[in-house]
Amino acid sequence: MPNAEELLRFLPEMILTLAAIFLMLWESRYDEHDERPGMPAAALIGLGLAAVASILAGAAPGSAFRNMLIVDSFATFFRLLVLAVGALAVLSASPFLRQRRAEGGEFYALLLLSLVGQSLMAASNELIMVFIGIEISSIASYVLAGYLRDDKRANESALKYFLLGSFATGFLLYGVSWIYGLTGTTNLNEIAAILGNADIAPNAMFSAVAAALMLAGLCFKVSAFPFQSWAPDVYQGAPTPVSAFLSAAPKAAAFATLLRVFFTAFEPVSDRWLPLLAAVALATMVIGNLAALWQTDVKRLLGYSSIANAGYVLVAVAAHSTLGISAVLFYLAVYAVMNFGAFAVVALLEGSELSDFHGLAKRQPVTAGLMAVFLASLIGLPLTAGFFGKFYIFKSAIDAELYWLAGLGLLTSAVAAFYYLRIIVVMYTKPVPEGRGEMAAPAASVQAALVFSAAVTIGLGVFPGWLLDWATRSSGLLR
Amino acid sequence: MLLAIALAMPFLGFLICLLAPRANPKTARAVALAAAGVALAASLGIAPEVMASPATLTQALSLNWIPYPPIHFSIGADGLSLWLVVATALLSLIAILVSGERPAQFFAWLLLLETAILGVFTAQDLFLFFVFFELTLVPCLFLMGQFGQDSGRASSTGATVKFFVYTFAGSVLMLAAITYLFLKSGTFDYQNILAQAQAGSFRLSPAEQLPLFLAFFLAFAVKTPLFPFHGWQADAYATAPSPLAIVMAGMMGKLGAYGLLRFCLPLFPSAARECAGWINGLALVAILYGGLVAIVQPNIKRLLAFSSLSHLGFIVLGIFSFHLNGLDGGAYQMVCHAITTGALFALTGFLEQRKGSAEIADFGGLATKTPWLATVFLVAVLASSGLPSLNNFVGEYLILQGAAFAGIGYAATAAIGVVLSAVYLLWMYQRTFLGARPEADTADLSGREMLAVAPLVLLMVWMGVASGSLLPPQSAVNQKILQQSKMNVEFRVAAPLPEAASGD
Amino acid sequence: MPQLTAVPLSWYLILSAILFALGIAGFVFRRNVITVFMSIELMLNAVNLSFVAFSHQLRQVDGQIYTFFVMVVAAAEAAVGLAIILTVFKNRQTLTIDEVSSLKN
Amino acid sequence: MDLIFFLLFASIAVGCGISLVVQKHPIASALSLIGVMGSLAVLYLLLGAEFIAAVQLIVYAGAIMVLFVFVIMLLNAAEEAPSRKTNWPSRLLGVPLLAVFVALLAYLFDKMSPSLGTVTFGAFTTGGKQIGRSLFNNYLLPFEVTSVLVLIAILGAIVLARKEID
Amino acid sequence: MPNQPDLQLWLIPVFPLIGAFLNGTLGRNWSKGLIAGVAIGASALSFVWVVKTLSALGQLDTAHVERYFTWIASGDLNVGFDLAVDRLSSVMLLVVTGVGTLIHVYAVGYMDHDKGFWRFFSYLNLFLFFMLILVLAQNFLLLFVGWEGVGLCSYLLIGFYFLEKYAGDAAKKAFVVNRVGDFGFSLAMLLMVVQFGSLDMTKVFTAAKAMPVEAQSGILTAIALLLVVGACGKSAQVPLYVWLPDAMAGPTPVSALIHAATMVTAGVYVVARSSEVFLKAPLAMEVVAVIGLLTAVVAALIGTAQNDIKKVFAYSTVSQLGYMFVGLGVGAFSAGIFHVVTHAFFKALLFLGAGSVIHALHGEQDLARMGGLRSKIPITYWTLMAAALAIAGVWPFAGFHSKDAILLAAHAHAPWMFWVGVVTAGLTAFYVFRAIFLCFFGEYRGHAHPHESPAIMYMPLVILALLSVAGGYLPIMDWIAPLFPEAHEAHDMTLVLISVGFGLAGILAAYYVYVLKPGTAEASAARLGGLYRAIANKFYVDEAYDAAIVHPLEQGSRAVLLHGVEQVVVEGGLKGTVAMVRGFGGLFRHLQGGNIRSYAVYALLGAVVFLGLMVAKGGSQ
Repeated sequence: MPNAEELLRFLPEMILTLAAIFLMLWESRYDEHDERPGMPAAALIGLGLAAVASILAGAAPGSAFRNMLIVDSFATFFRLLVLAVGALAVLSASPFLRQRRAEGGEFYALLLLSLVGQSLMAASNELIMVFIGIEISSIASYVLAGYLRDDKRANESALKYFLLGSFATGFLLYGVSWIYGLTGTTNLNEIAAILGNADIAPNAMFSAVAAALMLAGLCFKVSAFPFQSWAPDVYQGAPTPVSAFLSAAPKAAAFATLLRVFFTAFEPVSDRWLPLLAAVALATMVIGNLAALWQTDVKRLLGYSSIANAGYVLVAVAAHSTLGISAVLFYLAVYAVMNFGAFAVVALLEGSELSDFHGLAKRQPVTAGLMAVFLASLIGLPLTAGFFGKFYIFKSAIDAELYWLAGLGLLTSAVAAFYYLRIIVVMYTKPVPEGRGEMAAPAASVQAALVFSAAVTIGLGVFPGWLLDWATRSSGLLR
Repeated sequence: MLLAIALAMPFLGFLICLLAPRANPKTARAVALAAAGVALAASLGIAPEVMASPATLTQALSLNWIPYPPIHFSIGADGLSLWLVVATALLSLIAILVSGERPAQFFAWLLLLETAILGVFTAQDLFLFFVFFELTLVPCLFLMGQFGQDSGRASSTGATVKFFVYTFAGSVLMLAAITYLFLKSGTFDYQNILAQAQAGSFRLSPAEQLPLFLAFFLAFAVKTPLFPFHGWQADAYATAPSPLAIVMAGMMGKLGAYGLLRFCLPLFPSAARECAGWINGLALVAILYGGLVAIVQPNIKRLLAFSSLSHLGFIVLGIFSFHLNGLDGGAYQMVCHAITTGALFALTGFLEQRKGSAEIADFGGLATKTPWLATVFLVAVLASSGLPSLNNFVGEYLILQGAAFAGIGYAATAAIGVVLSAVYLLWMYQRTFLGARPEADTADLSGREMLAVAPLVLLMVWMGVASGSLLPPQSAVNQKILQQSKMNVEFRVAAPLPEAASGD
Repeated sequence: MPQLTAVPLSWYLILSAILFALGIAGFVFRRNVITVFMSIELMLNAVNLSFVAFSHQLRQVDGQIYTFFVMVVAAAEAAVGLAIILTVFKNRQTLTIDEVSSLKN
Repeated sequence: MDLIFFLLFASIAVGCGISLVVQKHPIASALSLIGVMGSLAVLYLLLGAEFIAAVQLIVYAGAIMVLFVFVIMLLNAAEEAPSRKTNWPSRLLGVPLLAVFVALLAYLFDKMSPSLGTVTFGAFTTGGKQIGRSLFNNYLLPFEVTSVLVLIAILGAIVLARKEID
Repeated sequence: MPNQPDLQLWLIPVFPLIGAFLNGTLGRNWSKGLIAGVAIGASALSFVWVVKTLSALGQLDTAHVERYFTWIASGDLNVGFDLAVDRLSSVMLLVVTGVGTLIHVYAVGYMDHDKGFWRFFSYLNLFLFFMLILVLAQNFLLLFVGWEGVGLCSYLLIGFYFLEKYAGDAAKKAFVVNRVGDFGFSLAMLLMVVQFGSLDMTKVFTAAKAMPVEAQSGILTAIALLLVVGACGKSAQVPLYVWLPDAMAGPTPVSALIHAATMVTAGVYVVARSSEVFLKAPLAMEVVAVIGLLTAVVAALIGTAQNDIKKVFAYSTVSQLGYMFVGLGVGAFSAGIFHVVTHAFFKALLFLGAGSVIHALHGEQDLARMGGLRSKIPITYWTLMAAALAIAGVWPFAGFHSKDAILLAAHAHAPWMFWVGVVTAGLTAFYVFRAIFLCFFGEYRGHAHPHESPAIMYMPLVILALLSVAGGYLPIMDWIAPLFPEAHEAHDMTLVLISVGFGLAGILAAYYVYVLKPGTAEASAARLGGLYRAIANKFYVDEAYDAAIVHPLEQGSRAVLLHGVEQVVVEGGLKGTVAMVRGFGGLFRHLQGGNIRSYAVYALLGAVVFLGLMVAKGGSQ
C-alpha cells in the first residue's frame, strides 16, 4: 500500500480529479442555459488547491508508487506551469462560453482532467505512465477542441486533432514496445542504466530506432516538423480559449516528457538522436515562421507561431545541457503567458481575421496595448519576457557550439517579427471598419487574465532573474 | 548619478504619459518638456566630470540586473559618448517643443525613444547595449505607425513594417555575437572585456573575429544605414511625423556609427582592418550614390534621407580610415550631423505644417513671405553642405584628412560628395524658397519655432568655429580606440597598419 | 518436429510490423472517417502484439499489462472518437474525410 | 503445430488487415478488423497470454467493435464515394513510404532475430492471477489513473453527443 | 616670434562681421540711413584699422602673425585661428577695404530703391568679413573658410533678386562651379597635411623650400595643380569660368566688388601666396601660364560679341584674370599681383560706371538700346573713359604698367606667350571701346530719360578714376617683390611699344567699326558666319557642359540610380528577399491543404526519415 508521502506526491492529480467530479455533480443542478456563476471560481479553487499541493509535494521530492511517479523540482515546475495556464484558461473561457451560451460544468471538468494528464506527464517516471498521461491529456483536449459541437470548424478541429493524435500515439506506443522489448523495463532510470551499461546494452541502432519512434510521437505533441500540420488547423477551429490552452499546457507537458524521456532514458544514445533533434528544430523554426507570413487569420497565424516557438524550444533541447533545459523551462513559461495573452485577446473579438484587428487601438485602447505587449514579447523585443526567453535559448545553443542553429534561428525569428508586427500595425494604423463602433470592455475575469499575463510578460522582461533561477534549479535532469 | 537622472527622467515621463492616455495634450507636453529639459540639464551636468578625464569611463551606475548570466545595468560616459548624449537630450527636447498638440502617447513614445538612445550611448554592458539598441525600435514603431503620414508611394504602415523588420533582422545576429563574446570572456562588461584583451587573456583568432565582426557590422550598417542597406530609410523618414524624424535622422543613424567606432574597432581589430577596404568602398558608394540620388528626389524629406546616407557614408569612411583624424572626424561629425539634420527636419516639419506637404514642387518663392524661416533654413543647408565655419565642415574635413592618410583616392572620391551636397541642397533650397511663385500668405517662424531652432543654429556656428571646445574629449577616446585596435592583432592577410601606408 | 513447433519470435514482430503498416495504409488510403479510425485500432492491435511477443521473450508479465492498458485507452478513444465523428456527421452529413478540410491555408 | 497455427492465423490477420484497407464499405472493414482481432487473440494464446487473449475477444472484438458497428449502422454509412479530389500526397508517397517503412522494420527484426528466442506454446504462460497481482502492486497507479481516462471518455461522449445547444 | 606687438588683427574682419550681424538681424526695421551708416562705417573702420596696423608694422620684412585660439586639433594636426599680415596681404587688405568702402558708398545710391536694402548691406559686409579672413589667414584651412565664405556671399548676392529664376540659377551655378574648384583646393590641403603634417603656411612653405625642384611630377606638383584647380574655380579660369558671366545677375555694385575687384582675384592671391610650392613645381607653373593665356584669349573673343554691357565687362574680367595667371605662371608673381590691384581700380570703375549708366537708364543693360549718352551723363562718361584707357593698356594709365610687366615677363619666359598676350590686349581694347562707343557715341537708341547719378554714386567713380589714371605709379611691385625670387624681366622698349600699339589699334578699330562706319559690325559678323555665331554664343560652352555633365548627371541619377539601382536593386533586392522568404513559406503553405490524410502522409514521411537516419547510422555502440 502506498504510504502518506507517496499519496502527497499524487495529491495534485487527486485534487484536480475530485474538483472535476464536483463540478460535474454541480452541473446537474443547472438547466442548460442557466448562468453558472460559481463554477469558474470553483474550478479556480480546485486549481489553487492543486497548486498548493504541488508546492507541498515539491517540498519533499521523491518517487512514488513503485517509481511510477517522480516528484522533483522539474515536475513541480511543470505542474505549476500547467496549473497556471489552466487558471488563465478558466478566466478567459468563462465569458467566452457564456457569450455563446455554452458554459457548462463539463467544460471545466474536462479542463481539470486534461490538467491531470499534463501533470502526470510532467511527473511520470515510467513509459506507461507517460503514455497514460498523454492520453488523458489528449483525449480531454480532443473533446475541448470540439466543445462547441454545433460549430463546423470546431468539429473539424476536434476530428483532426483526434485522428492525427491517435495516429501519432500509435508511433509513440510502438516505440515504447520496442524499448520494452530491448530492455525489459519501462522505467526511465532503469532503461538508462541498461542502455548505459555496455555489457548488457542492446545494439545502439535498435535503441535509436525506439527513440526515433517515440520522438516521432512526441514531435507530434509538440508540433515539430514534420508532424506539425495539425496545429494550425486545430488552433484555428477550436474555441479560442481552448486554442490558447492547447497551445500552452499540453505542449509544455509534452516538452517535459520529451526532456525527461530523452534526457534520462535515451541519454546513453544521445549522440544518435541529437543531430536529428537539431535538424528538426531548425526545420520547425523555418517552416513555422515562413508559413505564418501568409496567414490572415490571427488564430491560424498564432498556430504557426506556436510551431515556430516549438522550434525555438527544440533548439534549447538540442543544446543538450542543463543550461538548455533551464532555457526550455524559462521559455515554456514565458511562451505560455504571452501566447495565452494573445489568444485571449483574439477571443474578445468578433472574428479572428486580421481585418478584425483594424483600428482596435481606437475601439479598445487598453486591450490593444496589452495585445501589443504580447506580440512584442513574441517578436522578442527587449524588456519583454520573450526577449530573454529567446536569449537564453540561443545562448544555450551557442554554448553548445551550435552556431549555425543559433544563427539561422535568430534570422527566422527576425522574419517572424514581420507577421507579429503586422497585427500591431493594423491595430494602430488602420481605421475602424465600417459598422464597428466602440467595443465593450472585456469581462472582469478576462481583464484579470490579460493584465496578469501582461504583467508577467513585462515583469519577466525587466527582471527575468527569479524565473531563470527557478528554472535552473528545476533543470537537474542530466547527470 | 546625473547620467542616471538623464536616463531616468525621460523614462519617468514616458510612464506618466503612457499611463495617462487621456491627459490633456498641453499637460502631457508640459510633462514631456519638463522631463526632457531635466534630462538635458543633467546630461550637460556630467560634462565637467567627463571632460576632466575623457579617455576613462565615468561610471554613473552599475546595478546587478540579472544574476546569471551576470548582466549589469551599467551606464557611464566618456568623451565619445558625452556629446552624443547631450545632442540626444537636446534634439529630443526640440522634437517635443515642435510637436504641437498631440496625444499624451505621442510624447510618451518620444520620451521612450530618448531613453533608449541615451541608453545605447551610455550602456557599458554589452547585453544592456543590445537591449537599448533594440528598444529604440519600439517607440519608432508606434510613432510611425500611429502618427505617420503616407507619402507618395510609401504608406506609413508599409514603411513602419519595413523599417522595423529590416533593422530588427539586421541586429539579431549581433545578439549571437555578443553571447559568444560572453562565453569567451565570461562577462558582458565591456570595459572588463577590453581589459582582458589588453592583458592578453581574451583573444579572438582572425577566424573567429570575422564572423563576429560581420554580425556586429551588419547590425550597425543597417541602422546607420550604409549602402546598400538603406532600403528602409527614405520611406521611414518620409512618413515619420516630423518630431520623430528629427530624432530618428538626428540620432538613430548615429547608433550604428557609434557602434562601429565603439565596438567593432577595439573588439575585432584584425577583422575590421581586413574588411576596411570593402567597407570604405561601400562608404564611398554611399557618399556618391546618396548625393546623386538626392539630386533627383522630389520630396524634401526623401532628399534629406539620401543626404543622410551620403553624410553617414563620410562618418563610416572616417572610422575605417584607421587614422586619428578620421576617427575624430567621424566622432565629431556624428554630433554635427545630428544637429544639422535635426534642424533640417525640424524646419521641414514647419514647412509641412504650413503646406501639408513636403513635395518640393508644392513650394517656391517662400523667402519673401518667410524671411526668417528662409534664413535659418539656408544656414542649415549651408552647414549640411559643409560650409567652412559651420559645424559639418570640421567633421568632414577631418574625415577627409583621415581618408587621405588611408589613401588619397578615398579622399578624392569622397570629396566629390561634398560637391554633390552643394548641388542637391542648394537646388532644393532654390526651388523651395526662391523664385517668383505667387504665394498665399505663409506664416514666418513663430516664437516657439524660433526657440526650437535657435539653439541648433547657434550650435552650428559654435561647433564650426570652436571645435576646440568639443573635439578634445572625443579625440582622447579615439586615441584609446586606435590604440586598442592595434592590440593583439593577428592578421590573416598581410595588411599593413595604415601608419605605414601614410607615405604613399 | 522441433522445427515445426518453434516459431521464431521475430516472425511475430514482423507480423506486428506488417499489421502496423496496414494500419497506416488504412489511415492514408481510406476515405471513410470510421474506417480511418478503425485503421488506428489496427495499429494499436499491432503494437499489442509486439508487447505480448516481447513479454513472452522476456518471460515477463509486464508486457501484457501494457497491452491491457492500451486496450483501456483504445476503448476510451473509441468512445470519444466516435462521439466526435457523430458531431462531424451531424454538422456536415458526410463521413468522407476529404470533405472535412475547410481548415486550411 | 505452433508453426502451422502461427502461419494460419498470421495469414488470416494479414488477410483481414488487407481487407480492412481495401474494402470500400465500412461494415466490411469493421468485420475485417474483427477478423484481425480474433486471429490476434489466437496468437496471444500461442504466446501464452491467456488473460489478454480473453480480454482481446471480450473487450476489443466484443465491446469496442460493436460500438464501431453500431455507429456505422447509426450513421447509415454507405460505400465510399469515389473521391472528388485527388489526394496527391497519399497517392504519390503512400505506397513507397509504406514499403520503405516495412522494409526498414523487417531489416531491423532480421538483425535483431539472433538475440531473440523462439515461441513454443506453453513455454511461458500467464494467467489472470499473475496479471492481477502485478496490476494491483506494481501498476496500481496506472490502473487507478485509467479511471480518469474512462471518466473523460464518458464525459466527452456526453458533451459531444447530447442534443444540440440551440 | 617673441615680443610681437599685439595689433588686434582680428578687429579688421570683425568690424564688417558686426555690421553684417546688426544689419542682418535688426536692419529690417531700420531706416536706410542707419543701415548705410552701419555698413559703410563697418567697412571704413576696417580700412582705418588696416591703415593703422600697417603703419604700426612699418617695413614688414617678416610676416606679423597673431594666433588666437585652436580651431581644430586632432592628433598631430593642429589648426589654429591664426591671422597674419605680410607685404602681400597688406596690398590685398588695402584694396579690399579701400575699394570695398568706395563700393559701399556707391551702393547706397545705387540700391536706394530696393526693398532688400538691409539685406544687401548685410551680405556685403559679410562678404568683406570673409574676404578679409581669406587674406589674413595664416593657415590654409582658415583661408578656406574665407574662400568658401566669399563664395557663399557671392551666392547670396548673385541670387539677391531671388524672385527671378535666372538669378537663382546663376547663384547656384556660381556656388556649384566654385565647389568643383574647392574640391581641388581641399585635396591640396589634404595632401599638404599628409606631406607636411600641417596647414600652417609658414611651416608648409619652409618645408617646401627645403625640397628639390620637381622635374616631372611629384607631391609638390600635385599640391600645386590641385591648388590651381581651386584657383581656376574662384578666379574663373578655363574651364571653370562659366559662372562669372552669369554672376552679373547680381546688383552692379556686387559685380564691381566681388566679381571684379576682390573675390575673383582670390585664386591669383592663393597661387602667389603659395609661390614656394609653385616654384618647386615648374610643370604646375606652366599649366598656370597656359590656362591663363587660354582664358585671356577665349574670354576676350567672347567679349567682342556681347550686347549686355555688364556681360562685356564680365568677360573682360575673365580675360584680365587670365593675364594675371599668365603673370603667375611665368614667374612674375609681383606683376600678377600688381595687375590685381590696378585691375581692381579700373574694373571696379568700369562696373560702377556701367552701373551708373544702367541707373541712368532705369535698368537698361542692352548696348543696342544705348548710345549718345556722352553728354547726358558726362561724369560717368569721363570716368568710364579713364577706366577703358586703363584696361586698354594706354600709357600712362594704371593698366599699362601692370600689363606690361606681365607681358614682358611672358616674353622672357616664352615669346609666343607674349604674342598671344598682345593680340589679346588688342582684342581687349577693341571690345571695351566697342562698349564705350556703343554706349556714349552715336544717337540714343533707347526710350528712357537718362540722368546723371547722384553724388554719392559718382564720387566713388571719380576717386576710382583717379586711381585708374595714376595707380600705375604706386610702388606695389617694389613693395612685394622681395617676397618672390628675382624676376628676370628685361625692360625692352620695343616690346612695350608693340603692346601699346596693339592696344591703340584695338581702340581705333572699334572707333572705326562703331563710330565712323556703324553697320560694319553687322556686315563683318555676317561675313564671319559660323565663327561669329560661335563667339556670340560663347563657344557653346554652357551648352556643352549641360550636355556633357549636368544633363547626364541628372538624367543618370534619375534613370540609372533612382529608377535603376534604388528601385530595382535596393528596393527590388529587398522586395526580392521578402518575396523569396514568403515564397519559401508559400511552399509549405500549399502542403497544408486541410486534408487529414495528407497530414498523415507527412507524419509517415517524417517517421520513415527518422527511422532511416537511425538505421543509416548503423549498429554497434
